[in-house]
Amino acid sequence: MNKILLFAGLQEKAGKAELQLEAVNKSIKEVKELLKDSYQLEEIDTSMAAVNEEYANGDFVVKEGDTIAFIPPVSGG
Amino acid sequence: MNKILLFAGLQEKAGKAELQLEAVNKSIKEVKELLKDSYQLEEIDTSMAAVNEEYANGDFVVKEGDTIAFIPPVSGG
Amino acid sequence: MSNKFWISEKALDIQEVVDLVTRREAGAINTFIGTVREFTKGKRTLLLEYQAYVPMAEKKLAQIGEEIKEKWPDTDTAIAHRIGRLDITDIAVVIAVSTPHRADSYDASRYAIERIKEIVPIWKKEYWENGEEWIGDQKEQKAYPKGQPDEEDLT
Amino acid sequence: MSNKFWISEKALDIQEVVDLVTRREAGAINTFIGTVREFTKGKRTLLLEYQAYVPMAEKKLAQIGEEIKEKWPDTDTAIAHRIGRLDITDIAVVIAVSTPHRADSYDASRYAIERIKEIVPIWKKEYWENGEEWIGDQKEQKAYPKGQPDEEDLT
Repeated sequence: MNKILLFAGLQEKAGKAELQLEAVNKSIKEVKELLKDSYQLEEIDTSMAAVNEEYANGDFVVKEGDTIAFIPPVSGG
Repeated sequence: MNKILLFAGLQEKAGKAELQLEAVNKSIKEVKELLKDSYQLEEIDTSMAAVNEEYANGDFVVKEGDTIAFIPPVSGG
Repeated sequence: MSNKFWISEKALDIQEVVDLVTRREAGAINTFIGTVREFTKGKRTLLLEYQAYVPMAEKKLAQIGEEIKEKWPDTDTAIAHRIGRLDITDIAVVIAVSTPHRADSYDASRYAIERIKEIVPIWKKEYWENGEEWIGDQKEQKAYPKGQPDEEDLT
Repeated sequence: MSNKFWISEKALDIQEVVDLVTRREAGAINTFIGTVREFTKGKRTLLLEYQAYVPMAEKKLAQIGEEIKEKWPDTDTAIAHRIGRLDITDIAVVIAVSTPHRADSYDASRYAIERIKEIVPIWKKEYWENGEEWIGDQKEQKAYPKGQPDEEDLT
């Protein structure tokens, strides 16, 4: 199983900050599609992904226990 | 009469921060020569002058009561 | 991680951040303080809310410090970013960079704030009289069409 | 004159200077802090002494604030410079510039420190293990061969 973290607009749209998902052996791109379908999260297309607190590309393949965060365009500072 | 102010290296060389001088109708350039002769202040050639707290050129003519400051190259900051 | 890069729920203390980079070798400290501005493009902001992915944000702030050390040798950097609700004029971010000579302190500090806006997972929600919105991509230079920033932004 | 530009015999308080430029219209405050560095060109400094022609120095600091307001509209500037004996790491100068947007705050703050080194009557004496000297023209760009800086430096 994998922990999925959502932030900012994604978090509000999904109505939760965190969820559990079986994503092992899926690519980040596939996980995005899955979430988009389940939660109507179109904004996930313009979000980055981070695996275990490091940015990861769409073809990164998820392993057991990985934490995947979806990061909308940032606006700190 | 005029008040003359000296700073930094000029002040140390002259041994005083302030002196009285009759400089009315003299140009700043002439005042510089006068002080150079009286106090061996060669450094006054590379100093700026300020009259009543504003920078003044060498041909500025001193009036009664003007305060003249000699300002070596500055090094604040 | 270092204790010079942190996310805080409490008000930031400028002096505390500056103290972390003050040292005998430095003659210059540049500080950038980001505050909550009332008007953006004519629209009045009532308050802001900042959210962060805290552990990753602290790592990315520290990464910016490392990048600065590589680009400008002999710099020391500290960065604190606040999260939660902020009122107008409250401090959202404090960056302090100390260097032996002043030019580098300006360049490195400027680099830090630009990088924060690129790679650090922090988000701002603006509250106006007639609505609220999570702000994204405020640099308006990239829309992340590939779903992530370019490689060179992340390394 | 304004109370935002002053010479002080006491330790400078960064927060005090920043507070003077904090305002609802500003989103960015750049601060430059000049500290006493131990080594300059390999030579160890023990302490520094700053002297100023105080009333004129305060006027010239205020003039720099006016120049900044002309060059970068909607800026607010405060500058404090310390005089007397300073130890290594002590703060000699604090500049704070607030602007609506960050780029201007960096440029205006940089302008302020360069102008201080050109037109403000403040002098620094360095004390080393084997001597002492009043430092002049540390920008090493001009020797004032005509006895004063160029006209454009003074206006």
